[in-house]
Amino acid sequence: MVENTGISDIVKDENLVYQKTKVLTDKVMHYCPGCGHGTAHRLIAEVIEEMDIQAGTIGVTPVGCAVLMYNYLDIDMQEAAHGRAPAVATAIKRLMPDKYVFTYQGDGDLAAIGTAETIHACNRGENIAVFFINNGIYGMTGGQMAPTTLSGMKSSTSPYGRDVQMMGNPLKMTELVAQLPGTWYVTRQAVHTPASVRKAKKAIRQAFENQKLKKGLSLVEIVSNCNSGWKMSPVEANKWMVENMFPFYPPGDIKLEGKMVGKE
Amino acid sequence: MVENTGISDIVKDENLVYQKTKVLTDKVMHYCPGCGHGTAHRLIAEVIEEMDIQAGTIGVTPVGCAVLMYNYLDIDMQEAAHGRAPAVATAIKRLMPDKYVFTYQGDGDLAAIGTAETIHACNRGENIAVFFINNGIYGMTGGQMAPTTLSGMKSSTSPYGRDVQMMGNPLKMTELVAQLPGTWYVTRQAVHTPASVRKAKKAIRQAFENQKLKKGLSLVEIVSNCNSGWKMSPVEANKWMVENMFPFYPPGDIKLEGKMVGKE
Amino acid sequence: MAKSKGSIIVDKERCKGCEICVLACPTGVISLAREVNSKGYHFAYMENPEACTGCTNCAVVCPDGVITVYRKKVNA
Amino acid sequence: MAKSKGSIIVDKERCKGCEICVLACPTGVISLAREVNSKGYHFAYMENPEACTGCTNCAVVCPDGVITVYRKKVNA
Amino acid sequence: MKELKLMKGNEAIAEAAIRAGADAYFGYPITPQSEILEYLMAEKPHERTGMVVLQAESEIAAINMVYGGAACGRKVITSSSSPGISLKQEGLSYIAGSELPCVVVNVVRGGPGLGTIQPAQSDYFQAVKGGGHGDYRLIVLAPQSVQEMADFVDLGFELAFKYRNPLMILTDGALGQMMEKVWLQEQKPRMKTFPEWATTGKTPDRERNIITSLDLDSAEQEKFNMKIQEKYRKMEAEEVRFETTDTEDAEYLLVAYGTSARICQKSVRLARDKGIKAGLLRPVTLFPFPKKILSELAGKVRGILTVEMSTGQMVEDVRLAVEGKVQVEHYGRMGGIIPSPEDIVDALGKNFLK
Amino acid sequence: MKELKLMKGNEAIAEAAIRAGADAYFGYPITPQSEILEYLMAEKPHERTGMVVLQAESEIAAINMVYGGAACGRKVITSSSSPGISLKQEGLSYIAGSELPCVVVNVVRGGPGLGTIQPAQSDYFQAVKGGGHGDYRLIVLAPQSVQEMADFVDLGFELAFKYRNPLMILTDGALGQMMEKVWLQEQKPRMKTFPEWATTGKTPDRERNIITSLDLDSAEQEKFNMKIQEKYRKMEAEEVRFETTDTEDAEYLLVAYGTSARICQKSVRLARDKGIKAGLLRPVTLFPFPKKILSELAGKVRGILTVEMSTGQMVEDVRLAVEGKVQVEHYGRMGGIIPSPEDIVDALGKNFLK
Amino acid sequence: MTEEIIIAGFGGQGVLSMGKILAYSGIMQDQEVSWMPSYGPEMRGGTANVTVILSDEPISSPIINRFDTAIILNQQSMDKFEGSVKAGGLLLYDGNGITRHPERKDIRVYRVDAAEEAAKMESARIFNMIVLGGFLKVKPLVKIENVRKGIAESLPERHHGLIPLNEKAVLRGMEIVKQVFEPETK
Amino acid sequence: MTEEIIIAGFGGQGVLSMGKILAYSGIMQDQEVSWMPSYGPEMRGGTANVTVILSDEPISSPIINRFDTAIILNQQSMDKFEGSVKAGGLLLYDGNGITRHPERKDIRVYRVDAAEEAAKMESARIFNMIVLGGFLKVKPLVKIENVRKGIAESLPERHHGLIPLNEKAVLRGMEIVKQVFEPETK
Ligand SMILES: Cc1ncc(C[n+]2csc(CCOP(=O)(O)OP(=O)(O)O)c2C)c(N)n1
Ligand SMILES: Cc1ncc(C[n+]2csc(CCOP(=O)(O)OP(=O)(O)O)c2C)c(N)n1
Ligand code: SF4
Ligand code: SF4
Ligand code: SF4
Ligand code: SF4
Ligand code: SF4
Ligand code: SF4
Ligand SMILES: [Mg+2]
Ligand SMILES: [Mg+2]
Repeated sequence: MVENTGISDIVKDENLVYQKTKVLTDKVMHYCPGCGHGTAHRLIAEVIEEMDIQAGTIGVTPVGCAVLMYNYLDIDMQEAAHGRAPAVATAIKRLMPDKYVFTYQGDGDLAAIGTAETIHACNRGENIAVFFINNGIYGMTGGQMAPTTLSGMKSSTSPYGRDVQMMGNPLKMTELVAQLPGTWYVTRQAVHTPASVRKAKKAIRQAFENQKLKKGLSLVEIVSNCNSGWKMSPVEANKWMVENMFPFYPPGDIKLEGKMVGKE
Repeated sequence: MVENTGISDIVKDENLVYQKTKVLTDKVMHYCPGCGHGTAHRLIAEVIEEMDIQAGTIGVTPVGCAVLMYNYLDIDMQEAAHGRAPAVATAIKRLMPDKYVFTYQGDGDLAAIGTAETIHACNRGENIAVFFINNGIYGMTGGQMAPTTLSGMKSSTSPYGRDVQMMGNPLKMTELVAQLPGTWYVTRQAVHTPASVRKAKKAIRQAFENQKLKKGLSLVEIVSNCNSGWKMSPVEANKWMVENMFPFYPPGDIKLEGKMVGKE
Repeated sequence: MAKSKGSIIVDKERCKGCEICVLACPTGVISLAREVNSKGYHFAYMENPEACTGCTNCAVVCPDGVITVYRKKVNA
Repeated sequence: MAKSKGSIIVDKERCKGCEICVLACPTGVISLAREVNSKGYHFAYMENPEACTGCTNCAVVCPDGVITVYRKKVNA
Repeated sequence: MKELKLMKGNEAIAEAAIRAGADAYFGYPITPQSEILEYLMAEKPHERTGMVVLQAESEIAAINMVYGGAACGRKVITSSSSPGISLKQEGLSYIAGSELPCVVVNVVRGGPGLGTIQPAQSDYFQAVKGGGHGDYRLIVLAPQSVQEMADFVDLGFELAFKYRNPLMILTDGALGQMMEKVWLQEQKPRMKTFPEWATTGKTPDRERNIITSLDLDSAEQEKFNMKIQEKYRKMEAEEVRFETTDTEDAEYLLVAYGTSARICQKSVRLARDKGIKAGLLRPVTLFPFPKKILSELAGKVRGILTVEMSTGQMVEDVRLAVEGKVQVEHYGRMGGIIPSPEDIVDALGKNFLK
Repeated sequence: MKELKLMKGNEAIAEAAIRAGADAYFGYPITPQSEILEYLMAEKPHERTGMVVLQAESEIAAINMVYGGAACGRKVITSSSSPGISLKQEGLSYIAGSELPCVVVNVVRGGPGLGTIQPAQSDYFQAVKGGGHGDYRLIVLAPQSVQEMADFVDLGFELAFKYRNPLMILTDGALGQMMEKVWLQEQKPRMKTFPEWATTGKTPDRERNIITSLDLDSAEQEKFNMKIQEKYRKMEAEEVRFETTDTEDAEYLLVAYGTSARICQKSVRLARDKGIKAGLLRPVTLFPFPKKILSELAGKVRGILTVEMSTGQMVEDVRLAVEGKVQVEHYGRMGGIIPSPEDIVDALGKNFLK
Repeated sequence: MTEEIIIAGFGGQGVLSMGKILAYSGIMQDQEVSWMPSYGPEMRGGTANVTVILSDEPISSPIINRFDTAIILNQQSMDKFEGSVKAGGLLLYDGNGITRHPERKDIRVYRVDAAEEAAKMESARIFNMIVLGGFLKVKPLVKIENVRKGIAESLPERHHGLIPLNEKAVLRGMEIVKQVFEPETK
Repeated sequence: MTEEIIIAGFGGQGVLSMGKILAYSGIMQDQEVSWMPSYGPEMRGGTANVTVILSDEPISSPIINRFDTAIILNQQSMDKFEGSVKAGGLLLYDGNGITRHPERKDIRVYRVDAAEEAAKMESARIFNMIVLGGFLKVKPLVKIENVRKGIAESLPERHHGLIPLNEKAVLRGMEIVKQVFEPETK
C-alpha cells in the first residue's frame, strides 16, 4: 500500500499525525468521487473517537445517498424510513437518555417528506443532534429537485431550471427551525476546504457535547456538493457551491445557546 | 319566531340591518354553545356573499370539529383527510386557478399531522387562503393536547398541565410560516367581541381578495375558544382566552404584502 | 338630533344560550330566558327592548348567527 | 528555526481521484496519476514529495479518508 | 395478586401496557381509542414504572418512534384507529422488514375514508394480508372482551419478542369504549437486559448492531424473504389460537372473531333453542389463522356462516381453509352497526335452511 | 395517427398520460419510477396540453392532491413505488370512500421495508384486497409490456370515471425501466365539461356539491357500504379482463400476471417442447379477478401453478376461484429476482410430474 | 337474570356516571356487567346515552337495540328510545323539560322528578343519583349496600366525602318515584 | 432469431446509449426489442450494464442471466459476466484497463481496443460506437443503414450534426475488431 514513501524516515509510527479513525470501518464508501457525504461521515466518526463514546452513541441513517452509512461507522445504527429519522431518534433518546443520539439526513429527507418530523422534534427540544447534508438535490434517486434546490437550478425534475412560480421557493429549513424554542444550537457549515472541514468538525463536536446539557436539539447543516446530480466534476461542483449555494445558504452560526445570532 | 318585537314598527323589512347571510344554510350547526367555529364560518360566508363569489369558491374542510362545515356553507366543498387540506387545496387551485380556494383548519390539523403540507403549501406560495382556527386543543376528539396548547395548560392528554420538558413547546405556526417567502399575508385575529369580529372579517376578505394578485398564500389565524375542551362556560372561556392565549398568540398582522410587520 | 332605535329577533329554537351576545350588547338589552328551548338551552331575549340601538353587535358575535337586527332613525 | 517535513500515504486502491486533495494542498504536493486503479480512478500521489509539510490539509478534506499523514520536525 | 376493576377496553389496554412492563407508548389521538393515551397520561407511568409516554405529531411519527424504540430492544406499543392505521402501513412494513417486535392496537371504526367512528371489523384484510408493501405478516390477535384487551397486551409482547415480529391487536370501537370487569395482572418489572440484536451502544465485546430493512442485493433480499417466511410457517405451526363453542355435534358452524364472536355465542344458544344444531369457531389469532380445525370441522358440518362487521373479508380465509368441502356464506353489517344475535340466526336460516 | 417509439415503461406511462388528456400529475420521486415525473417535467405538458405537473413534498401530499383534483372532476394520475404506495393508503381509502376516479401507478420493488429497488410483485394483496382501512376495492390493471403501460393509462381513466373509483396500474421495476417499442395513441383533448358531482363552483342552477367520505350515521354509512359493494359486483360482472395461451388442450395451467405472465409465455412453449401440455391464464384485471374462467379451467386441468415474484399472494385468489377442484401450487422468486422460463418449467415438473 | 338498560339524556346530566355506578354495584354482587356509551365528537349540550347490562351469565352483545328498561332524561331521548323498550318493560323518566309524555300502552311507566328534587336539595350534581334511586325502587336489581360500594369505587378518592350525600339522593329517589302507567295484564 | 446481449462497463462509457442505438436499429428493421438497464442509486463511477434483446418474435423475459453475447468494457464487468455467456457464445471486450483477460474455452472471444482508438480519433464520446461497430462486424444482426437510423432516432435533434462522426466510429470499430480465441468445434 505504501506508494509514496517520500522520505522514508518520515513515515514512521512516531511521526503519524493523521490517519483514518478506527470508528470508520474499512469498507469503501459507495459515494461518488468528491462527494461531501464521505467527509461528513468521517468527521462524525472522528468526534465519536475523540469523545470516546463509541459505546455511547446510536446513529440514525436516512433514506438518501447516506442510507448505507451504517456500513461505514462502527457504531450501533438504525436505518429510518424516508424523512422519519427525527421521530426514530426521539424514541431512542427518550428510552436511553444517556446515549448520544444523532440523525444524519439529506435535504429531501429532512426538508420535504420529513418536514413534520423535523419541525416537531425541534419544537419538542429533543436532546439529539441532527446532521443535515444539504446538497440542493435528491442525490440517491438520480438528481431530482429538492426543497432546497436553488431558484433557476437544473435537476432531473426541473430540467429547465427551478421555476419558483411553478415549483415553489427554495426552503431554508435551518433558519426556520432556529425560530423554534426547542433548538439550542443551529449552525450551517461546509466541508469543501481544510478550514471549513475543521470548523464543521467543531460544530459536530458541539452538537454531541450539547446533549449533556439537555437544553434542546442541535442541528448542523452541512452544505455539500452532489457532483453527480449537478453533473459537474467534484472540483467544479465545490466551486459552483461556493458561488451559488453559499449566497443563499451562507455558512455560519445561526443560533447559539438557544439565542439567535445577531439578527439582521 | 318573532318573540321580542319590542317596538313593532321597527321590525320591518326596510329597517333590516343584519341578518344571516344566504351563503349559510339553514342547518343548525353542531358546535357547542359559544364556540368560535360558528362565528368564523359565518364571516367566511358573509365575505363570499359580499364578494358575490358563491359560484367561484371551493372550500376545503379539515378533520376536526369543523369537519361538517360543508353542511353549513352553501358552496362546493371537499372534506380533506386530517392535516392534508393544503395539499387538497393546492390541486384545486392549480386546476382551477380562477376559483377562490380556501382551507379551514384546526390547530391539530394544521400544526400537528399537517405540518408538512402547511409548510410546503406556504413555501410554494399557493394562491389560496388558509383559515386557521387555533383553540389550543383537539376539540373534536375530546380535548387532547394540541401543538398550540399553552405551557401548563390542561387537556385530556396533559391532565396535569402541559409539561414543556416532556411534551414539547407550544408551536407558533403562524409566525413560522410568515418567515416563508411564499406567504403574502399572515395575520392573527379573534372573534370574541364585536370589534374583533369586524376586524377578523376584514382579514378574511383580504385573504380572498389577495387571490386575485397571485402573489402567494394568505393565512388568517383565528384564536378561538374551545369551551368544551377547556371545561369552561363560553363566557369564561373567552375571558380565559384573552388572559392566557393572547399573551402568547397576540392578535395582529404579522405579514402584509409579503413583508414582515415591524420586526421586534 | 336623530337617534337610532333598534330591535332584534332571536331565533329562539336555534339559540344555544351561550351568553356571548349578552356580554356584547353595549346597552344591556339581552338576557337569557329562564325557560329552555326544546334543546334544553336558556335562549337569549330582549330584556330591555327600549335600550336597543340596533348596533348589531350582538348579531355579529353570535356564533350561531341566530340574531336578526332592525334599526330605525327616530327623532330624539 | 524548526521546520516541519511531511509525507503522505494515499491508499491508492481506495482513492477515487476526486482531486479535492490536490486543490487543498498549500504546497502543491499532490497530483493525480496517469494510471488508474482497479476501479478505473486516476489516484492521487505525491508528485512533489519534498514540498510536503505534513499540514494534514489533504487528509482532512479527503472524502474517502484515504490519506495518512506523517510529520517530523527538522532543522531548517 | 390480581386486581378487579371496571374499565373501558381502551383503559384496560393502557393499564395492561404499564403492568406488562412496557417501556414506551407513542400515539396520536383518534376516536374511538383516544382513552388509551389519555389514561396513560393520567396515570403518570413515568413515575409508576419509568415508562415513556409521548403524544406524537402524527400516526406516522408514532409508528416510526415505535421503530426507534423497538430497535433498542424495548417493549413499545402504539395504538390508533382505522385511518391512522392506514398511515402506519409504511412504518409497519419497515418494522416487519427489520424484524422488530412491537404491539400495535387497531380499534377499528367504520370505513372507508373518514367513515364513521362506530365499531367495525373492516380492516381484517389490512391486518392479516399486509396493508403495507412487500411480503410480510403481522401476528394478529382478536380480543372479544375487556379482559382479553388487557391480557393480549402481555401475550402480544411475548409473541412479538419470541418471533421478532410486529403484532397487532385487532379490536373495535365497541370493545374499546365499553366497560366490563377485568382482572388485572400484577406489575411486571421492566426489562433490564435487552436482546443481543438491539442497538444499545456498540461495546468492545461485540460487533455493531444495525437495524435495517434494506438489502440492495436481490439474492440477499430473497434470502431474507425466505427467512421471514420460515418464521411465518413456524407461527402457523405453533401459535394458532382459537375457541370452539358447541362444535362437537354442530351441523352448522358460525365463524366469527372479536365482538362478532361474542354475539355469535348467543346466536348459538338461540339457534339451539330453535332446534338448529349450531356451533361456533372463534379464531383468536387471525394470523396465524386456524386453518386446520376449520378444515376438520368443514368435513363434519352442513354449512358455514362467517359473521363479520364488514362486507366479508375473513370469509376468504375460511374458504381457503375449507377448500370447497362445504358451502361457506357470509353475513355482515357495516358502517358501525353491530349485528344482533337474532339477525345472525335469521341469516343462518336464510342461507342454509330454506 | 399512432406514433412508434422506443421507450421505457415509465416514460410510456408519462407520455400516455399527456396523450390521454390527463389534467394533472402529482408525485414524489422514488426508484424505480422517477422517470415518470422526470419525463413529464421535460415534456412541459403545461405547454403541450395545459396539464398540471407538480412534484409534491411527499407521497402523502401527492395522493391528497390527487383527491383534490379528482374531486374537481379532473383526470388526475399519480405514481410511486412500494414504500410510497404504503404511505398513500389512507388517501386511497378516502378516494374510494368519496367515490373519486383517479389512476395510481405502483411500480413495485422488493419489500418489505426499504427492501431492494429491483422488480417484484409483492404488493398484490395491498392492491387487490385493500391496503387501506375499510371495505373498498381498487380496480387493478396489470400490464405486461411497455405497450400496455401506455395503453392502460387511457383505459384506466375510462374505467375510473365509469365507476367513480380509484384504479391502480400494478406494474414493476422491470416494466418501468425497460425499453420496448410502443405505439402511442393520438393526443386526446382535455375534458371541457365535468361530471355533475364535481366541485366546480356552486352555480345557482344546482345544489352544492360535497365530496366527503364521512357519515356519522351508521345506518347511512352502511347504505354507502352496500352501494359501493354493488359497484364492485358490477365490475366483477362486466370488467373482467384476461388472456389465455394454449389453454384449449392444457393439462397444466400456469397463472401469472404482468412480468411473470410474459415469462410464462415462454415457459409454456418450453414445456410443450418437452411434451408437457401447459397453458397460461394471464389475469389482466387483478380486481375484478377472472374467477369464472379459472373455475372453468380448473375443471379441465390436472394442476395449476401460479407464478409470482412474491412468496405467494395471487395464489389465494386462484384457490378461491378453484374451490378445491384441482391442486393449486405456487412458484415465486423474491427480492428483485425474476424467474427464468426454465425455472418455471422445472417448478411445474416438481409440483405435478414427480 | 339479565337486565338490559338504556340511560339517555343531555350531556352533563351524569348519565354516564350513573351507568357506571350501576355497573359497579353489579360487580360488587358478582354479576357480569357491561357499560357501553354512545360516543362521538364530544359536543357540549349534545345527547349522551349509555347501555348498561347486568347479568348472571357472560354478556354477549354490549350493544343492543331493545331494552328491559329505558331511563329517559330529556325530550330528544324520549323521542328516540320510547319505542325501543321491550313489551312489558319499564320506562322511567324525569318530567322536567318533557313536552310529550310517554304514550306506549304495553310498558310500565314511572316518573321521578329528580331535577326538581335536586334543586330542592341544592345540589345539581346528585340529580343522577336521585334517578338511580327511583329506578332501584322499581327494580331492586342491586342491593343498597352494593350501590354504596359502587359509588365509592366509581368516585375518585378525593370525592369520597360526597358518598353520604349521594346515598341520601338514592334514598330520596326511592321515595319520590311514582308510577304513571301500568299496562293491562292479559 | 433471438439475440440476447449484455453490455457492461463503467458509468459514463456510453453503455446505455449503445444499447439504445442497437435496440432502435432493431426496431428499424421491424424486430421486437427490449432494453433493460441495471438500475439503482445513480453513483458516478459505478458500474453500468444493459441487457438488449433483439428478436423476430415477442420477447418474454427482459431480464436474463445467460447471454448470447457479452460486451465487456472493464475488469469488474469481466469478472461478473464472463461466466454468463452461453457455451458457443461471444465475448467482446476492450482491453483497456483489463488485468485479467477472458479465460473461457467454450466461447468465441473478440477484442476491440475502442478506448485507444477513440483517443486517436480525438473524441471520447464515440468510444461506444467503435465498440458497437466491432460487435456488428462479428455479428451483423442489424443492417448498417438501420444503425444509421437508430443513431438518428436516439440522438436528440440538436446533436444530429454528430451522426456522421458516429457512423464513422462504427465503421472504424468494424475494422479494428480482432478475434483472440475460437473454441474447438466438437
Ligand atoms: C417513502 C419513500 N419515498 C421516496 C423514496 C425514494 N427516495 C430515496 S432517497 C430520496 C431522496 C434523497 O435525497 P436527499 O434526502 O436529499 O439525500 P441525498 O441522496 O441527496 O443525500 C428519495 C426521494 C423512498 N425510499 N421512500
Ligand atoms: C389520520 C387521522 N388521525 C387522527 C384523527 C382523529 N382526529 C379527528 S379531529 C382531530 C383533531 C382535531 O383538532 P383540531 O384540528 O385542533 O380541530 P378542532 O376540533 O379543535 O377544531 C383528530 C386527532 C383522524 N380523523 N384521522
Ligand atoms: S449522488 Fe450526489 S450525494 Fe449521492 S454520492 Fe453521488 S455526489 Fe454524493
Ligand atoms: S368541542 Fe370545542 S371546538 Fe368543538 S364545537 Fe365544542 S367548543 Fe367548539
Ligand atoms: S350569542 Fe347567539 S346563540 Fe349565544 S346566547 Fe346569544 S343569541 Fe343565543
Ligand atoms: S343591536 Fe346592539 S343594542 Fe341592540 S341588542 Fe344587539 S347589541 Fe344590544
Ligand atoms: S481527496 Fe482523497 S479520494 Fe480524492 S483524489 Fe485525493 S486522495 Fe483521492
Ligand atoms: S500534508 Fe499538507 S503539504 Fe503534505 S500533501 Fe497534504 S496538504 Fe500537502
Ligand atoms: Mg440531497
Ligand atoms: Mg383545535
